Amino acid sequence: MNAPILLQPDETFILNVGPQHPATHGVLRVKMEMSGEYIVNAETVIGYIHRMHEKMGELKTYPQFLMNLSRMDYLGALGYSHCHVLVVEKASGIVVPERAEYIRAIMVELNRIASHLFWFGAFVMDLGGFSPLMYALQDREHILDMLEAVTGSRLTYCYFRFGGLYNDIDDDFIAAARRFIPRMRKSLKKYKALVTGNIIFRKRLEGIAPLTPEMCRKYGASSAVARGSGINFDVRRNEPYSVYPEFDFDIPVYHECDSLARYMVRMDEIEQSLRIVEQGLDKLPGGPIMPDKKPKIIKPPAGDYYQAVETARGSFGVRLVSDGGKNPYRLKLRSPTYSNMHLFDEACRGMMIMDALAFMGSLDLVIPEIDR
Amino acid sequence: MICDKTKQALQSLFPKATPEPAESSPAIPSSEAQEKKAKAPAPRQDGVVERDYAVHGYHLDAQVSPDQLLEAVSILDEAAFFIESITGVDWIKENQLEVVYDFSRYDFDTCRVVIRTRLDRNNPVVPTITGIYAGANWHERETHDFFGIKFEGHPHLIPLLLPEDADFHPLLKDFKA
Amino acid sequence: MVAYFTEIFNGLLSLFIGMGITFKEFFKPTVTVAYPYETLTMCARYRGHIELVPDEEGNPKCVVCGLCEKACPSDCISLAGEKPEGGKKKELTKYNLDFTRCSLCGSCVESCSFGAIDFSKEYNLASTRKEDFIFNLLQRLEEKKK
Amino acid sequence: MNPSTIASPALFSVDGLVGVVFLIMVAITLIGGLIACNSDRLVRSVAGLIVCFVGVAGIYYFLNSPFVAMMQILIYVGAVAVTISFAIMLAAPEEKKKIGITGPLAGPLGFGTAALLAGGFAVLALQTDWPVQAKINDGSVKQIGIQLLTDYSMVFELVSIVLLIAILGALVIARDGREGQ
Amino acid sequence: MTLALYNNLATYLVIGALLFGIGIYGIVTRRTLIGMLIAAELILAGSSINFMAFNRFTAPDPVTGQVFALFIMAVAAAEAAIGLSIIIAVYRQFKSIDTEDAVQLKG
Amino acid sequence: MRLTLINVVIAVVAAIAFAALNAAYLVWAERRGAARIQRRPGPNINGPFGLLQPPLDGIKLMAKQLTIPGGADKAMFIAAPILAMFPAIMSFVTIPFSDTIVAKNMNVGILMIFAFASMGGMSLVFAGWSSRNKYAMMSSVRAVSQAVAYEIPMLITTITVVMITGSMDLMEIVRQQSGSILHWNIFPVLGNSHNLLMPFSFLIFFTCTLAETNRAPFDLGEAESELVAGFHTEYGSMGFGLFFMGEYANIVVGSCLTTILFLGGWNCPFGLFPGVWWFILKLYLLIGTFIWIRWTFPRTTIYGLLNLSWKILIPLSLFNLLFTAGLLKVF
Amino acid sequence: MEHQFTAFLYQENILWIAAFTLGGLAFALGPIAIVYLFMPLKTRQINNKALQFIECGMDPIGDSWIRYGVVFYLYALIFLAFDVDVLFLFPVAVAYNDAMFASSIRDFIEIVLFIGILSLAIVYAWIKGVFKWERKKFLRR
Amino acid sequence: MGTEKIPSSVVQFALADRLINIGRANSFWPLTFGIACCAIEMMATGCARFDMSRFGAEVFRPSARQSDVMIVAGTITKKMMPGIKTLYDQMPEPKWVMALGNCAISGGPFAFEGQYSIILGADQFLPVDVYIPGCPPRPEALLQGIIELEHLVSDWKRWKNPEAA
Repeated sequence: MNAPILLQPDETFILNVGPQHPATHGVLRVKMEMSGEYIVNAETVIGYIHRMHEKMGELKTYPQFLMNLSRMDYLGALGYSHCHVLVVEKASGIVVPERAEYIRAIMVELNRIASHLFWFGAFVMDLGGFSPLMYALQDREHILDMLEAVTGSRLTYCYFRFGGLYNDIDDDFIAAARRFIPRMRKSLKKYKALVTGNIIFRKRLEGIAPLTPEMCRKYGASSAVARGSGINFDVRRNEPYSVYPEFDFDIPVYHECDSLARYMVRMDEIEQSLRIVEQGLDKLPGGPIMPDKKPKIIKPPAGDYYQAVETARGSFGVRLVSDGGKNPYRLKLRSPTYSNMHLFDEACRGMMIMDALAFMGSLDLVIPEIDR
Repeated sequence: MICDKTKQALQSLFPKATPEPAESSPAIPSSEAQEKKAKAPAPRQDGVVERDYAVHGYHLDAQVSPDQLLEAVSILDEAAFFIESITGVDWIKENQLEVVYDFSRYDFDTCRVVIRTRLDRNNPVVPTITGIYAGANWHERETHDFFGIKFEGHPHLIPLLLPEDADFHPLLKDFKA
Repeated sequence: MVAYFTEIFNGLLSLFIGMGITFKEFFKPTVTVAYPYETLTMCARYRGHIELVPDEEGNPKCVVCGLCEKACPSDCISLAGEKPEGGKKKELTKYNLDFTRCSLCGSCVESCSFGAIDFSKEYNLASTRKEDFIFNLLQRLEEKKK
Repeated sequence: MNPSTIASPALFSVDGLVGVVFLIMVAITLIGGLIACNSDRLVRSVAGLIVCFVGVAGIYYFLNSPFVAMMQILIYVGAVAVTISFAIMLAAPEEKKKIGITGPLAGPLGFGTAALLAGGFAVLALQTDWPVQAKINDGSVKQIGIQLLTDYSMVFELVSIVLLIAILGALVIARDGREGQ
Repeated sequence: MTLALYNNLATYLVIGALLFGIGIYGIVTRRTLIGMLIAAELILAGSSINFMAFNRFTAPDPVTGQVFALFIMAVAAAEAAIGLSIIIAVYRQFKSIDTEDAVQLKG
Repeated sequence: MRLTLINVVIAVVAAIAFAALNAAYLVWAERRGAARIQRRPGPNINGPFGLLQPPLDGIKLMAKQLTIPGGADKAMFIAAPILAMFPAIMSFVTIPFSDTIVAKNMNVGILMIFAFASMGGMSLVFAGWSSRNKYAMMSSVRAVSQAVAYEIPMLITTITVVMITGSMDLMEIVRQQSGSILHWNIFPVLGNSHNLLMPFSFLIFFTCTLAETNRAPFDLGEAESELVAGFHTEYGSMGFGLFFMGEYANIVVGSCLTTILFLGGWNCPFGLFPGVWWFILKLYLLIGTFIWIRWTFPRTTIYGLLNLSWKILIPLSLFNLLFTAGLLKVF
Repeated sequence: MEHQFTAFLYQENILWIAAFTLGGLAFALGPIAIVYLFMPLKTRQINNKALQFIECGMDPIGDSWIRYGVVFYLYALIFLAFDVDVLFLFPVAVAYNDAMFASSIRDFIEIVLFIGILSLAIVYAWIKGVFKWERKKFLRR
Repeated sequence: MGTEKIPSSVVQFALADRLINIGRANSFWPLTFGIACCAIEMMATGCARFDMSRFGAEVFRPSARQSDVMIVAGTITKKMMPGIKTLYDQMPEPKWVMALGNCAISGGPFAFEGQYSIILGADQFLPVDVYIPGCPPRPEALLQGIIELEHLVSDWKRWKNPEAA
């Protein structure tokens, strides 16, 4: 390739994309400096749904904060709750029964599938295809029904407790999950034929918005954004937590670095999550779901603690600074999309607006999770 | 493996070779040690400490002074660390603000490094690391929003999460809405 | 040149495959639950707003310990009780739920060791007045008793 | 062909209505032309141009050649106007002032020149007695095609060459600035 | 009389002359190059009408005039293509398509 | 048909009614069809099968405020939707529905329809420009360059058909396709009037019709995920309604043209019922395909779309034209 | 053979077209007129921004009537010439199958020449990379 | 609230008004505007399981000029408020506002002492017509909300409440 020709842009204009824009999946705003169809410069403005979870964390007791995590990322809520309970358990030395951990893993993986399904639908809708969204949401409804039967809510679960779970799963759930797995596999085949193979779809994504591994590192990208750029990074593997070491699953990695690679990673992850659910159901041990002895009031000893988990959107981390009191002294929520979205400004420079918004879709954004 | 290397590299920042504080030796993973620490809130010395991963969730904990920060971060950059997050903690009793930088690695040689630096609460200024990690941009802006910490040399230090005309810093402990 | 025509051919083929799939979907039955005519049954653990649980006589089981009020992260619950003269237990005189602030986390139900509150199965609330959702649970219980 | 010898048809006869339509077409043409030359905004000028050319197409229809009329619309409205509006968006969305090079006198001067020329032509047209000859064919589209392939084949090929050169020239000129940078 | 105008050669010639006049007026008064181009198109249309009018009323072979008109259209299109790209080139050079600006900057 | 006032009025009213009903009920069909593809019922509670939904929508749109943004070019803002609508209705003047049902057959029928369509194309420029909205502006530029790009392969394919038929008269074109089903232009039969590549011609023409009418997957002008609502971003109420109806009327015109050029118009292989019903059947099958395609595919990119035209459709259709010309000489 | 051309031949056609134009205009204008009769006259507003241009809820930055670097301009240029070219093929196509040319291949050669010259424009544009869309590298400012 | 607040038109007579209101009530076109969790349930309502389109209300319009109903689905922050006001202004009459979810009604769980960034409910600055509580509300609740709004607009009690399941 020749050395890139640096262009002095023609007269530019500033285009607001968002906050009320169909492509931004919420109240994200990108101020784009455009030269015709090309983006000269983009500045992402966030904070339109900044609700100050971290301040709430400081003002509320540990159990009271549980409900906030699921409002952060309403699509893959359980993964976030998982991280929070893990860090508090680690800090206060609570031992979780094995059954509870297995159930947690199963639920998180189901939630991950639901999240990826929604992303899949929304992403294809960004590209202008409507029906896949409907199909994906039909499959998602099955998961939501299962999760609702156990947790009582459809989106914003408040299911994990420090030390265990709110309530146990029953045979109905297991039967439903077992029924669900082959159905989902069949659906995946359908999506593959309908969307993945589609020439229009591929043309829109192939080679678009390349992200180098170096760039991912500088911005701290995770999830499919990193894995689509050839970085084999998944917290479930790199820093195993919970019962993930017990499961046999693959981390899909693609080296193309383009939007299609990110898409493929997520689609493959659905299959891997199905495998985890399958194994989890097979290996599910009996026993209690709450530990026998658990402090009545959670008061982790002073110090600071960090826990990262792999949520549907990437490596989510909670830094808990405790002063030994009932409330956390400081609760930092490291959200993966925050880093992934940050990439956008630099990466979309010089792209056409259509490609840039397809790229934005491939980042899998959940805005309240960025803004917290 | 990489942890040791990084530790050595970071330790080279402290020529005085400060001894590791005894109370946080990794051999004592119990929470009692922590409570002791809480009771004796002597401000920690600058230096590198190895932590128990199983308890704290990270391997290395380096406290540096603000002017050592860039050097420390460059060491991590060369060792192919990626930036996880930047945040602050308001130690109002000690009249200090702490800036905490989290770093981790993409490969399986896991090593989480925390770099912290303590600033005067009345004049919190710290050099920016956006020159090394472009991704620190938003994190620093966010920290500026919440704590009012000024990152010297930051290209665009305006409120990110808060409204554009915000002049308050909500995560300070003495903040009142 | 060959690549040019293969691409056209494969592209067309993929388009026809896609159309085949939507064609098949066209003839599948709908999955819709036509809401006002038919409704889904809420699962046993469904969390609606909370409701006081009556004992056998239809009186509230609540002993006015106030744990739910304390456990609530968003201050939705306000309750009061007083000891009737001669009575041993406190009796509930007021139990207000500000449902508009509730996050359905279930802390209150969990914290209640008397089983005095439970989730209702009301899932389709909507009104033109905000005040409709500040429930006087005690009154609701009495209405139910009738 | 003296105009005064032609009797005016009744308004609600076929001929009369056709006459009305003709007058409308003429009006459209002239109004469109005036808009094209007088409006402050260039896009409005293009709109005027379109209106004018639709009128001209109507006049062509009255001149017994629907084919040329449709070509007029297709070429001018469908292609030339589109390209002009692109050029406007590329170069000058708004024209600030109208009066040009020669300052304030340009308006009256231009008008004078134009009126003189138009008037002269009109008088010329009205006063000349044009000879009439018998038609040798029906002037249909097929006839045009046949003649383009036989008598006017040079024209046919030349059109192709002229337009090819136009495209090449336009591409070279329009891309010039781009490649240099 | 007025309703029968369409059967009269002179009518068309006068319309052609009027369009021509409007075009001339436009070229003189227009300030921008694009405006002038538009006016030029009007002049071409005026002359085209003349050809077509003679074609209908006087020419022995009614194809000739039509071919002429078509040829004028082709040339007009070519003119527009070249003219507009020149205008864009001028714009690139002077950041304006104002005739005055272009003249001044050159001189 | 004798030219009487009654005839003209009946024809005009019929054309308007046809266009309006189609526009209204194609929306309904689209919503129901899309719903079926997505396994849901679609609008079904207003009237039987939701048939009252379009009039209700129409009533709502007519009683909704039509705001003209301040600073917009008011005259052209209003003119643009009108310009989008009426050329489509004008096209019906020469479309033959059967050998008797035609307003006025004209010897340059095809060109006339193309000419009116190109007038409709300009409405997008005016809508975008007069709205003075950035999305609208970008969208109109896109939509126009798209319409422009696909006009060429469409014309070339039409020329192929005209070459075979030797006429631009729509009725004549249909008449030449009468006889067995194999005489339809779409089928590749060697002989004086057909050629091997006709199915491809049909595909090219159909693709171009999709693109010309701004339908998915070529609906870049209204690409919701980028440009909000495209060139009609600022149009509410009936302004938007006219654009919408114009779009559907154009679909009908385009499908009529496809039917006439390739599918044998009112010709029927079996002759069970009068030809006009065959025409209608073919027409709605085509429109159904439009809807089907829309709800199956994602949107293309603007450059993919332009390149599809310039790199694939135009070369292929030019080749096709030459091939046809050659074949006509050979046979 | 007497050829009618001097008299106006298309009286019926022009009337039909005029009638349909009128009908179309009426159909397009009618709803707009109705809207003005039935629409609410005032708008409830909070910020007094009802007439502002839509830009996703934010205030627009800068005017919209600015110079767009229209990337499609080159396509429009090629189109302009190409379209005119193609239109010339119409009369030729109509005449092509005429009995007059049945025994000669002159017309075929002419069409081949015409299309060949025409195609050169595409070939040139293709080679010159007009159809190539690449990510641009802009100077940072 | 509701219908009587719609500004009047040039032509008014009772029958037309009634017809128009029925038309309006059966073709609510919502603005594509999701803020938080409730927006996901809003999308779920539009999708096959619950299918808002049966009421003719599935036409999500991305442009404020073409929409009738603004569904405020999520927490309104102080940073977002001017934007929502602008969007409301830009919607042409007649227009309605639905507050979907607890956050849009009263700030919901995010209303706490020390909260500085959110507005306690959409009705602080918008004339809200229908409130739908829940966190997030089930899709049925949104359908019920649309039914309520239909009642409000058309004054025609077309739907009875379904039996509580």
